[in-house]
Amino acid sequence: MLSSLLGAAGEFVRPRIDYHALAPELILAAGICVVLMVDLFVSEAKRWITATLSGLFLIGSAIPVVTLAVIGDDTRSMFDGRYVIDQFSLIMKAMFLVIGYVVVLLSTNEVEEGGYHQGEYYVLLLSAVLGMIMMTSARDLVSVFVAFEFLSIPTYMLAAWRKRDAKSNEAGVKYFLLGVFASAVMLYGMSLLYGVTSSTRLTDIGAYLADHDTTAVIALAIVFIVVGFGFKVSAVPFHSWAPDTYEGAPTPVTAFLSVASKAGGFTALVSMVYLCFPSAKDVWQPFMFVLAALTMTAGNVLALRQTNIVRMLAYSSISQGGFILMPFVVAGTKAAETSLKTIVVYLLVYASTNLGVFAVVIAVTRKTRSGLITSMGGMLTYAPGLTALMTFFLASLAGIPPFGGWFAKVNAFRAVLEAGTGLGYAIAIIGAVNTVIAFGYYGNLMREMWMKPAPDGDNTPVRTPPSLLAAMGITGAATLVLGILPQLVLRFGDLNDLVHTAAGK
Amino acid sequence: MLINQFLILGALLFCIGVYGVIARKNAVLVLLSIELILNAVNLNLLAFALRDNNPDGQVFALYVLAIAAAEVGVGLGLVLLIFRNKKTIALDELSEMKG
Amino acid sequence: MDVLRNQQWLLPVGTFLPLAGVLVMMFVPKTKELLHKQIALLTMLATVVIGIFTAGYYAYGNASGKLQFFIDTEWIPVIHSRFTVGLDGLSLPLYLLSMVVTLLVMVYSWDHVPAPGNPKMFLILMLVLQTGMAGTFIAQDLILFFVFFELVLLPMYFMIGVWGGEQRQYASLKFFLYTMFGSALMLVSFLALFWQVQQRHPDAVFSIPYLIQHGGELPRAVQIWIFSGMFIGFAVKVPMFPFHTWLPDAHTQAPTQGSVILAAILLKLGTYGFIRIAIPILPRAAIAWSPWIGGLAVVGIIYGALGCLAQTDMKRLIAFSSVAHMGFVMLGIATLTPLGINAAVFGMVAHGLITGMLFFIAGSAKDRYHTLEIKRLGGMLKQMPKLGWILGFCAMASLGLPGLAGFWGEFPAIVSAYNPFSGNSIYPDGVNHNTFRVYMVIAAVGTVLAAGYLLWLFQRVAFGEPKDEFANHGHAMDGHGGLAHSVGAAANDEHHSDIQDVKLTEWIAWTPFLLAIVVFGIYPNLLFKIIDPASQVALKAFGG
Amino acid sequence: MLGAAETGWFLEHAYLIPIIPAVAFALILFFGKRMPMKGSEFGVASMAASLVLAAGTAYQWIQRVDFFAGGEHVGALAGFGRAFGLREEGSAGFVEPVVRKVVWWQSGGVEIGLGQHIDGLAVMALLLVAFISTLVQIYSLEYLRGDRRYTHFFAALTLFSAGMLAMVLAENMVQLILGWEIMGLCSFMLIGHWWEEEANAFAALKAFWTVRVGDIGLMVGTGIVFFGASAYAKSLNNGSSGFSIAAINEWALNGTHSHAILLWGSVALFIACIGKSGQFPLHTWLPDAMAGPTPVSSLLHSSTMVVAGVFLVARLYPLFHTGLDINVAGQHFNLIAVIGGITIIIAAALAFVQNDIKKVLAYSTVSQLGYMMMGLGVGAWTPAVFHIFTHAFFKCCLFLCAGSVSHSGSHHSFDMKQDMGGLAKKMPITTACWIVSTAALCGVPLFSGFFSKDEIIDNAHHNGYTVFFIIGLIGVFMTTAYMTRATYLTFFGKARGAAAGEHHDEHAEAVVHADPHLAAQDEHALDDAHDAHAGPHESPALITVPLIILAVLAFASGFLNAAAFKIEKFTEWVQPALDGIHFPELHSAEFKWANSIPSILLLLAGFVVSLGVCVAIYGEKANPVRGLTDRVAPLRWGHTFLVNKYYLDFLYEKIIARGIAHPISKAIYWTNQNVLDRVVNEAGIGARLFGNWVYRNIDQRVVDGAVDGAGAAARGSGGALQPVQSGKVNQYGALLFGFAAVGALVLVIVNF
Repeated sequence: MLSSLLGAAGEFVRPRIDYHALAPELILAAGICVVLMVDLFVSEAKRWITATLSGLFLIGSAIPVVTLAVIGDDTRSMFDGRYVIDQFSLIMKAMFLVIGYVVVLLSTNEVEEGGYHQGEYYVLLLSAVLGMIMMTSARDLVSVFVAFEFLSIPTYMLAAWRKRDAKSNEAGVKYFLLGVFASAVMLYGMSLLYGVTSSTRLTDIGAYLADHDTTAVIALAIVFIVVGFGFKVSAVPFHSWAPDTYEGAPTPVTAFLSVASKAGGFTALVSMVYLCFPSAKDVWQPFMFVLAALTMTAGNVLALRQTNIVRMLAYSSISQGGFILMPFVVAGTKAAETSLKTIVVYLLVYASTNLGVFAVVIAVTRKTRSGLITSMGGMLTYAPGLTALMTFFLASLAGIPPFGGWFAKVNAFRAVLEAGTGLGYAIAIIGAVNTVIAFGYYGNLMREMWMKPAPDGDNTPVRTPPSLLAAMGITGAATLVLGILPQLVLRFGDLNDLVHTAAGK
Repeated sequence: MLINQFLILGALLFCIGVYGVIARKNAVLVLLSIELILNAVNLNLLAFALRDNNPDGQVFALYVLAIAAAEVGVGLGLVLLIFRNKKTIALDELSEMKG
Repeated sequence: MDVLRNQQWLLPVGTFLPLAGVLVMMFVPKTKELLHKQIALLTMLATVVIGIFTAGYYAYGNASGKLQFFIDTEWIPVIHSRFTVGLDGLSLPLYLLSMVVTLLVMVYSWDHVPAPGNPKMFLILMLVLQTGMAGTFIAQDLILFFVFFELVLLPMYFMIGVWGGEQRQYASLKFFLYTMFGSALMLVSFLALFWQVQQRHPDAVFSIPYLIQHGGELPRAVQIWIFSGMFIGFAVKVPMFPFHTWLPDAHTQAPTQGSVILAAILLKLGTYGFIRIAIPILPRAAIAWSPWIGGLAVVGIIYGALGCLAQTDMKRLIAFSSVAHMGFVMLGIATLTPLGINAAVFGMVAHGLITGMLFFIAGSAKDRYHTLEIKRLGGMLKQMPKLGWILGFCAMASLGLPGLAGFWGEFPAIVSAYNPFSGNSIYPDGVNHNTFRVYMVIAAVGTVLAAGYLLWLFQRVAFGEPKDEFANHGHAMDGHGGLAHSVGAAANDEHHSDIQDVKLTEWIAWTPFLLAIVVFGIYPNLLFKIIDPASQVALKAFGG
Repeated sequence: MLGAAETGWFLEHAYLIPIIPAVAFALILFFGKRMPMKGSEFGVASMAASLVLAAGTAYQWIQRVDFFAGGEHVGALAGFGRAFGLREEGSAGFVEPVVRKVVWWQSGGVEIGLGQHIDGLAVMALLLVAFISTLVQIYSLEYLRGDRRYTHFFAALTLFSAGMLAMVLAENMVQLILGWEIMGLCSFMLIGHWWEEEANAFAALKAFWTVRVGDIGLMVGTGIVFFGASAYAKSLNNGSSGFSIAAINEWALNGTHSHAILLWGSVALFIACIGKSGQFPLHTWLPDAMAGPTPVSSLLHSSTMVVAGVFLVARLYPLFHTGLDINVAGQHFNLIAVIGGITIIIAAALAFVQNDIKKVLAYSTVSQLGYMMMGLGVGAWTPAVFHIFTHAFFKCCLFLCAGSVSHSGSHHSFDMKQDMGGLAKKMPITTACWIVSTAALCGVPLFSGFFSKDEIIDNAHHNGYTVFFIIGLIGVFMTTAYMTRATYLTFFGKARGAAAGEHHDEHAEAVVHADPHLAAQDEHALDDAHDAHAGPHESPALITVPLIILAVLAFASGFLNAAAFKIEKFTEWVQPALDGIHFPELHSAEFKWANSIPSILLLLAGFVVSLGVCVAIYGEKANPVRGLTDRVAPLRWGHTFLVNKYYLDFLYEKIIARGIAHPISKAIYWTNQNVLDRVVNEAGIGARLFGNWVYRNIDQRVVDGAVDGAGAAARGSGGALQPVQSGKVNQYGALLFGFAAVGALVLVIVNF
């Protein structure tokens, strides 16, 4: 019967494949295999090679991204528009690759000293990244779904990477079960959507929804889909896994989760909202509003109470996610373009800043061996450099100039104000209040570092390994540049094509 | 037309699955319930594909099957891990981290 | 203009040079404390030299009404914000003041690094602070202004929180949350203002001159709402009456250097914001608000003075006096007359010098007595004639004695309150002069109270015999004490006791302050001539 | 276009007169200690220099007046484009004052000059101040020799004179305020010269504060007048602003203004004068100011500080004249006259109950100032100004005599009852000078006081101010009476205490406490060439010479304007043109001996009565009069009432000052800390913070409280949310799907 269908589908034509456009994915895929092989053949002592290799491959696959950006002619679409390389996807690809690279840097010592299975670790890391960069180009329910699982499944395993550690296992299992559940729900939504529009290509679906008015089924489908991605971006109330998983997982993995897979989720959400069902805005805009409001508020409020630093950061990243959701609330209005740009900017800023924070935390915990916020006391005396850096990052998260955060926040407010809709103003006010609340816990951390003595009175300086230094360098620089000269980064990235499709053209 | 029956069955499976996820304390059972949901999805996809016979739905279903397999693999692995460390796979034992 | 363009580099360099120093210091291990002090000092010296050049190339006379060294380049087109900087008569004095004060504070820090040491971080923070302050004064773009305005926040937060007194953590956090709250509102009103303008002019930008051109077009109600946002933002910084409660704590807890910078520069950011942004851009709102601003100002004057009378701690008393003095500044601003605004700017500078100096004295006294409780002090003139007389001098200056700088901030402000809005010929919104005449009298009463608490302080601290606990150490009067010692020769006889008179570094750091107080007092035109044209321009919106 | 005859170098450069001492002040400050004479030479030299300049100025001014007195200057005047006032009998025509100035500062279109406004009044005051200051400085060379803060003293004294001089020739109100306040500052430093003593420090503060209270009026008044007059001043377009004195005066007279402004302006300014000139009810600081060294008292109370107020009224007379309706028919009262009159009486009454000789003189000063004010109030401008002139000499002389007495006669004590009496024999010169000056003060005919004071009284009568005429007469009686008492106690009768050369220790102690001066100069007390242990004796030349000079002037200065003998030089030189344009048209009384009879009689009466009483009370043999005030209740009450200075000090210090300083400010501060701060904290930082802060005022917790408090409301919800984060997978799942279901349901229903 399948054959009959295939027959019905008509003669099979070999699709044209633009290898230049696919190069990043291909290189990364190759990288995965290579790392796997190398891992098999080098001795335990030489396993660090795998880290280096994966780093190299990440950079390598960034090269075509750059070339593509430089050539930067019109968008390249393949498989009759199911897989598209446009400005948006290029920026996001670049970002994911850099994130991946930084995470490798973060992991090097951790994994090496932890004596984990390095090879597999990096393989999984790479494949997760691969899933992400696929996600940026996926323009079809199927490819979106595949990419989504591709970036999720490895992280399930990474979360539970510390095998002997019950917490780590717990983290893994929770993340896994809920993740799968969420994606199952999402799938159900997708299936309904496919059923209604009888196509899996996002643009087709968009076109269909633009012509027909939304029915209950569509609403149901959309909600389920949003729920699936909402889980990925740990939007309240789908966030419940995040704190536990972040706390339990190895810190580098946490960094990866809190930045990369969140960004992955947002990428998917963007392509969904802007391509798939932009015209059903009266369904998802209120829904997004509720999510955004809940997320930023609950995240802040809960973060205020945390004593464990990673957990605190988990909640902080949740509330940051709320701010990233903010522009979605007005994505269907005249501020569509602005809000899309805002989302991208915010993701960039957030990625660099948050990775930086984790880098510092890793560096310090190497000395203190404690996850408590109070253990950061006295840093000013024994690690002034780290303190200053951490202060930068926290300031950026709190939105204090001249570090990236302020620009992202100002943009977000600008977007929602520009829309001038009731929801827009409402979310703006909620956001403003939260900005001030947020300083509560960021400031608390700063206070610990600057004004408190070391709890154990041990002031031996921290020895920061080069890889971590590199990571801090990259993130720090990015944060500062984004804050002082955002234009450098924002020059490219004219995202109109995406938006115009959104407008139904 | 007969598509409704498929859809209703799918919805039923979906509900059962969700119920299972929420109610079952045993990790494996939860995993199975999730599989039920996935099957509900497949059922839908196939039904729709059959309705207006285009292959997308079927391809989609194939992918779902494949990935579901992978998920189950990972899932069982994790469950084993838990069992090795805690000698139990009851989910409500897994609340070391909260708040 | 072309002549001016040639020196455009002066402003950015003068502003960002300290950061270069920071960069260098970051790579010097913190154990090399002396080296750090040298680097920091050199950096500030260089900065001040740049500042002097700026003052040199600055075109005085009526030219100081328009922006000079004007730079306007692309910065963040995405949000229509440009890197626009410029200097005019309103900003020049404060711009230079910030540089000089920071330099002198550095000199003072040479042998006064407060516990827990770590001069590296301390000085770095100070340099960053300097950049923030200078930047705020030259910024001619709302977003740029906001960035610099906020840049000041963290360093001061840490300066208070790390090197401060007993309750430093509480004070620093209070300072931070207050200002944060204020600037959040400020930012929102900036954005709102921008959108309002953009709806009328699609090509709107955040540049202040542009907004001054078009802000007046906004309907009155809108203006009033936006103004209220800015009002709170700036009023917290000033601080004006109901928002002042962070100030005494911050001042009291901050290290001497911190207090000096706070008093001398940071408080001015708020008042400057009023003159530079709020009033010219939103003239109608300014008129509608001015009676309230004036009211709060005079309340602040009386309130601060009474607060001072209740203090038992010298530093806290000085801190409270700031509330009163800034009240005069705000009163001058509220009158919306050139006379009043000149008085306000002059008052800012004068208050910066005088109160800064008073905080220096308080700090040094604390070094010697290890307490500032007024009732434990006494007879300072006997033990430390120089310090004592400098205190007297500053007290006199602070209570607005003619011939010293303080007077020119207070007296014209009071006078101008007799008929406010004299320039206003455009907006016929109702204005009640009698309100301001009442303010005028209240403010005048404030001067008496000022004399009250300052002289009372002086009497209790300097006159009489030293208290027993300190009487034994320190040198007994050596036949010739008195005024002749006060300002006089830096002949600095060493007494081998913990209570010794003014030290060399202190002389170096203080003499410029004292000189400036006298010079500006005797020839106020030095400042007025610079400020006047600019304030005329600032009030153009009223057709004055 | 004025020729050499009309102006001259001195007139043109009168501004140097205050500058010289100001420079000297700086010199003393920086090099004083290095100089052989500890800097005093600068002071004396500078004052002498100013005196010379002042004399030159006066001379050229007289020339100028004579020139204008002639008729041929009309053409010259035409240059000024001024209408020419009608000429009163005995008064010169309008003499253009020499106004020169440089721009001091301009702000908001206002241009303030710094310069000189030289007219008769200014010249007179300049000469007076320079002269008295010089004498006082010479006197101080001896009087303060070896004092601990000798240099400091001269520095302050010189600056003080500079301030007064600057005020006198002020071209505009701002400059006037400048001089005015500098005087305030110096009086603070001089009165508190011996600040080791709590009392002195407090007296200094009191003086400064009281004057400062008056200054409220000065600032407000200046502001009002400024805005009133600026329009007119601009119209003059001779660069004068609403602050210029000339402009203000003409504006006040030209009637183009609402009377209200004038009224408020003059009232406000007059308050300042009340404070400065120690008029009722702000006179209380004056007696306390005696805590300063005697030369200071004499300088302050004869010619400088305290007459500043009177001077201001005289200076802006047109303003006050119009503003307060002086000389308007049917107006028998006006603020100035009333205040002046009250002051005369209450001060004189207080003088009776003083034991401290300087306090007696202080109150006498107050009451004489009352005369001057009253004179101005009743429209007797010239007599009032003339009284400033004469009063300066005899009052200064009296103070210096008192100083001389305490210096050499009573072992640094000023207590007439304790340490004086019978000094006439031991200190002949001092006594003589004292008596001459006293005669002048009481207004004995032919003595200077007679010519000035009686003119005032006479004019009060002539201008229809009958009440004040009577008050003036009563004043004469009282003045004579209390001066007689003082004279008797000090120089006659039986020698007591130090005057009798007693020096048993406890007494010495008592003295030390009575007079900090001694306490201050302990280290030199021994090698003091003529120290009091040698018993009472005449003072050295440095003291007596000034005394003699002053005494002579106290007698002779009256003849500058002895209406009795048709000598009216003073009027001619000092009085401006009464043309109604630059100065109100005043009508002064014709002098008749007949009119002065009542005052002469009262004078005699006062002398006789007082002498009688004194002999009765303080004389050797007991008699019923003695101790009367203890026996008769009403008298006792009156006595205590006077001793307590009408309880005014009690009102000011105990009730008002202490009231503000303590309860009110405490209350405010409490509000600040506990109400305002609380509100803001709660609004901004949350209730939690405040609770922690007040109840457990520990840093640590406070800050935590603050941080947590940042979401005080949030905390609640946070707590509510926490159970949700139970760590149970199933619940997480339930939450997830539950929300999805609800959301879906809502949206589905919406979209059906």
